[in-house]
Amino acid sequence: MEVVVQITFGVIAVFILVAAAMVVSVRNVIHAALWLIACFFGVGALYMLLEAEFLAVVQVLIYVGAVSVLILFAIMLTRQITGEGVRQLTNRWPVVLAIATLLFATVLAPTLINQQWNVPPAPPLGTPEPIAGPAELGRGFVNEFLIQFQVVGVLLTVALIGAIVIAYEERARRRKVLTLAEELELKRLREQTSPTVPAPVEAEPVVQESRSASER
Amino acid sequence: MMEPPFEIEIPRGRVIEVQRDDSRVRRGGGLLRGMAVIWKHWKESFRLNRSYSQIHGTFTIQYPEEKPRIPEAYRNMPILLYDDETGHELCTSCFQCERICPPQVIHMTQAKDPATGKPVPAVAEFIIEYDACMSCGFCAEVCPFDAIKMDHEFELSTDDHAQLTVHKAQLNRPISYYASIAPTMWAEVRESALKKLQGNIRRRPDVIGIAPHLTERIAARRAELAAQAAAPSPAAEPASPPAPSAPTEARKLTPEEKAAKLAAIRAAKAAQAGDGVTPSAEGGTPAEAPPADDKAARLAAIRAANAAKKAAATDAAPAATGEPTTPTPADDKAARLAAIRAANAAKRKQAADSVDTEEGS
Amino acid sequence: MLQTQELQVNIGPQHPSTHGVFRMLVTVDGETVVDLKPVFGYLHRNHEQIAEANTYLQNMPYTDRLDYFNSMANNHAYAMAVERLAGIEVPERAEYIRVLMVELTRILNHASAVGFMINDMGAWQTPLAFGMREREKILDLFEMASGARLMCNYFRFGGVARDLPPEFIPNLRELLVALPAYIDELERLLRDNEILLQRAVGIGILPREVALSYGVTGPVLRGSGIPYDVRKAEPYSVYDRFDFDIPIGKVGDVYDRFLVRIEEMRQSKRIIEQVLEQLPDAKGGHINPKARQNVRPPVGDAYARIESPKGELGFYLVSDGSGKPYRYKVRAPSFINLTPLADMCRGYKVADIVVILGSIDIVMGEVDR
Amino acid sequence: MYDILQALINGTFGWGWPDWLIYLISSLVVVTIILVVAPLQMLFFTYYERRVIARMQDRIGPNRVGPEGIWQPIADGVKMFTKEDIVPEAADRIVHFLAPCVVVAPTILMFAVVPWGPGMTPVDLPTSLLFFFAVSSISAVGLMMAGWASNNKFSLLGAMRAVAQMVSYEIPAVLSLIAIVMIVGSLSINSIIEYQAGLLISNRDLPGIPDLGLGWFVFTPVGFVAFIAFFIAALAEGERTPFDIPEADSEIVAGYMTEYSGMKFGLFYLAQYVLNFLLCAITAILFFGGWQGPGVNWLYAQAITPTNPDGNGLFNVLAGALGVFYFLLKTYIFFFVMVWLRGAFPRLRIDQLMDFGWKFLIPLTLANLFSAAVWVAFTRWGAAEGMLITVGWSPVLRWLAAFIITLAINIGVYLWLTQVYAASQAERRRVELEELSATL
Repeated sequence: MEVVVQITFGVIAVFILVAAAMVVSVRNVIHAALWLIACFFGVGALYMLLEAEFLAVVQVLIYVGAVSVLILFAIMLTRQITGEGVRQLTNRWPVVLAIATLLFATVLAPTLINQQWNVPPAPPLGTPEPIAGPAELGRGFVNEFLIQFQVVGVLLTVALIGAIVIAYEERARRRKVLTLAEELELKRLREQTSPTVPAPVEAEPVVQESRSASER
Repeated sequence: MMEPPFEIEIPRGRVIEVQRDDSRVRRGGGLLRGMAVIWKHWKESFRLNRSYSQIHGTFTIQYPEEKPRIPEAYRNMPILLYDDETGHELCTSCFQCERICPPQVIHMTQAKDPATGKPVPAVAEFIIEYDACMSCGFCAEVCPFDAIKMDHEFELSTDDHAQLTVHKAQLNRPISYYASIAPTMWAEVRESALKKLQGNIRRRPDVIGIAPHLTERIAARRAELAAQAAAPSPAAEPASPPAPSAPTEARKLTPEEKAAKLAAIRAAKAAQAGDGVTPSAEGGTPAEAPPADDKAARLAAIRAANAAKKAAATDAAPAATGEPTTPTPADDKAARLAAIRAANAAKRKQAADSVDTEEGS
Repeated sequence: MLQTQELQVNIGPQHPSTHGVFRMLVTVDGETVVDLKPVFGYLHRNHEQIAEANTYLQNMPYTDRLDYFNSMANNHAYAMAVERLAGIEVPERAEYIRVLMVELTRILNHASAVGFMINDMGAWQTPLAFGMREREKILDLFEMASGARLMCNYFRFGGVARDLPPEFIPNLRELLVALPAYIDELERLLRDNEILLQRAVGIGILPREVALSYGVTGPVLRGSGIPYDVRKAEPYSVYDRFDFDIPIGKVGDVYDRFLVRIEEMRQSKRIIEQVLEQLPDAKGGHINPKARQNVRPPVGDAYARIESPKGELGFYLVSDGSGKPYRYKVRAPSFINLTPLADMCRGYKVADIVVILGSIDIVMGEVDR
Repeated sequence: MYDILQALINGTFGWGWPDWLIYLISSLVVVTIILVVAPLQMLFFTYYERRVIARMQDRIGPNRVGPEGIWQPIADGVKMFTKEDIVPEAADRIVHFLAPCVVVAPTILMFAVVPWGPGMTPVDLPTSLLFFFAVSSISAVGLMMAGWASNNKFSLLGAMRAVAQMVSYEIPAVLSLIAIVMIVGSLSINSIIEYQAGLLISNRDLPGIPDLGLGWFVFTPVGFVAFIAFFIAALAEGERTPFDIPEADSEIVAGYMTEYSGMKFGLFYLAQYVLNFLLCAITAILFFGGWQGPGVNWLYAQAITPTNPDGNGLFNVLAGALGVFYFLLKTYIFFFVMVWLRGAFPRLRIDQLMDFGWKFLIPLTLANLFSAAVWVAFTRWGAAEGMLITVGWSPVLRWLAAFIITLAINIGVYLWLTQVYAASQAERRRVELEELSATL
């Protein structure tokens, strides 16, 4: 059984690495995004292998179902549909690779050296159950980590409001096109508010506006 | 909140404003009501319904098994009628339908008496292009002899476009067929139609004007009757069918005799050609030819007509007369055709000249 | 901020909901329509030119093909024009039969127009299927009388081609039981439907003054709140003998047009009932026996118009004294009602275009001719 | 499946096979069954839909191929297989090819956690409900790929609409489920079904209720509102009328499927109908007790189960058959409702759909969440949780109080929301005009 798990892990790990490499190396942005999704899947599979089903499912739900879709949306809305993009890698990618490896090593080397492998540390008596299932997670959120949970909630709400503010524009400015009924309604309103000014002069901008909109 | 709907009186009626009430707050009641309507339809649909006054139930007609009921007046494609008893077609080729037809899909040639070359009130060939026919029914309406009627047959689909150019043999239907699909409409015109037919039959010699697929059978029948009449007693003679031609003449119609007769006719025609009795002399050919030969004969006729037309168009009489000599006729038929062509061209030229002189004066 | 690019989208000529071969070159900003260019002529058949080469009677079946939903109405307008030109009297009974047929046409046209409009909104055929069911019954009646379902070719100068067959009136009476049930059911199904209200209210508004300036007629004009109906404005045939109302809309949006059509079906049913009452007393036969079909009208011109289900349908004929019209012109309501489409769609969403087009109720055969 | 096989092989036959072999066999059997059942359901659904909607339109529907046209879907399948597979010139070939696979795979995966009958869950995950929705969200990626790879404006527009719609409507769907999860206290589909034993009231809310397998959530106010909200969201996720905007043929031809033909097109259809089946099934499971029904629990109590290894195998079969019958019956009824809606309604516009989802359905489900909390508090909490009012009340009284309070909350919120929703739309129109007049 152990061997099977080892082999599976190896396969998944290689898959993740390949996918990650493809994300940064393919030319097409959409393809990169799709490779990223594959990468997320691999991570989900790793969680599954570790018997953390909840995390695996959440990984799929959030990263594959939401984040990647968001990325795809963003790409499609901002880029040309054809997707023929520029190369994602810079010319000096070996340098970047070297620096990244170096940093990675500095962080991970002490851990690798100091870690005692294959010996799971015995849990000291009286430690709580490891947080794994949804029930435990939920309890953790509302008991131990209540403040953190609340702070994250507020942060997300703020982000949400910020997104709305960024996206929000005044309707009138956003909508360049008036419907026929609105045009007439406006004209009527204008006549009501300023009866002294002769109507045709007032009405002209409306007409021009609409015409310019239709010509564009 | 709601204003009373706007209304004014006008002569014999009012102008009413539709009730919109679209400002009401809605809570899904309209959706549920719509669903109730659909539910009723679903529930009732297991009942078969053919009533005009019902709006529920299944109305579908299972087509190939079950044919729709077709009203008498239904008109699909035109057909030609012939009399069941005598086999005579009602059509006299008066060209009324050809003239009225809006898409111009009816074409016909008049039959000629083979002996005299005079036109006979019968049709030699009748073509309708079903593919371009718009089923307007004008041809049936204008026909003074009630010879052309609208059929109820609607399963005309075919994979061969040429089949939609329909010839007389396929257009012919007995009167009894039409009487069965439109009894009252036939009853209205029956008397006058048959009376006119009797009048026309008298002017038709021999098998002219008889439905082509019946000519053989009628000839055989006549021969039989004649044999009967000749053998037992001359008293049986009046019992022969009401065909105008005498049974003695019908007996001549054995192949050898027919050939002889044809030769005679040819000679007569050649003699008459100079007189130019009728512009379409070659129209007689298809009527004489047996139905199997029909197509070839028609082709020859069309070719002859074309040549004649061309000749007339060239406007030069010598050229027209010279033309028949160029092809070397292999058989006597071709020779005859050439003769007719030449005669025609000459005649048309004459006619054109006369018109010219008339207009000139 | 969020900038969107304007995009040109071709809707049609081969598109499920353009009601034939019709192309709309739509400039969209996101989902909002900035501009719309209707492009038509894909179904041009040279109708008017052909008519000038035909005799007067030969044109009758060609008029069927203009607006193939309402062949009876087209026949009526054309027959009236020729009758005016040639001075042919129409017997009373024939007039009643004509009115009967045209009003039946109106019902079937509106039933299918409403159905198609709801189809364009995305209903999966159901309201259309119900409308088609009633339409089939009416077509059965047409078939009984004229011999054909769609291309009726029923009217002749001075009357109609045949008298009504004996089974016609009983069947029509049965149908008159079904029609109100159908109209009520349609109202129950759709009138208060929240989804339909969302899609129809305030969409495709054609204000009164604009409708007038475009020369729009028919339910589209009445939906915009102008009570103009040729049957009342210039009563032709025997329309001055019937009581009926003219429904008009309030705002001029898709919903108003929908309601006006439903109400018009009711009024047509009323007219048919009155025809049935008055028909037995009507004088004359189904056709004027003195009227020649092969007309050679005197030199002159004539214009006849009727209230066809789609609007004012007119035929203008000029005669040079021969058997063929010298000039033949159709004032097609579909074509003229289509002209304000660009203005009606501007500022609405892409999905609204097809609904607005559906609410105008066009038939390309009549638009392109 | 595993326990039955183990009981059969090691118990009945006494062969003593190792665990992993039995596990492997049972996995293979389950996978085979799912792979056979899923397309069959799709075939049946296409036929079922066409027949039902035809009846609603006073027609008969397909009735030529086989008795009553039952082989019609097979004929359609043959047609699909023999059609030419056309890939547009400008399409991205690989992605174009992968997209239908990515769309179909998750729908088949979702079958893994659907319980067909008592003890008939292919994979009994403790987080199966979450798994179901997590996997269902993957197909959005497939739709995106299809729309993008086709290189067609209509396709891309259709895919964007489809994904936007799926993502937005996942929120009300999941929010309405959370209400149920709160009451049950588990993410496992099996325990949700087990909760719904009883008669009109769940066994666990009110012990002592006779167990007829009818203690469905839909009979509670919380469950009912959750059911309505979830079903509407399911319509949107399954792209059913009135939310079939991604393939609105009157606007964008066939949406993301425009450039697909042959069996690739067929695969999209397969995915869609299988997804519809699953959404109907999960509705039946969550709110109508799944396989619960009169008699199933009684039969299952005498069958071979992990807790009762001495049972009779015959009862396994009987309980399973009855359970599957109830389950499929409910599922098919829900699909009937879907078809019914399709027969009755036009479709919404995309912005109206978003409005409805975000401004009506989500507030409604949020309020329902509050109701669910009230429900749990009244029926289950005692003094220890700080719920002092209900101390000393009998379970019946607690249940009644919970019922009335949640009913009042839900009805009130519904009425208020409809009003606010209508008013907001009118207000928006007014404000728009005001802004316009101010700027010009």
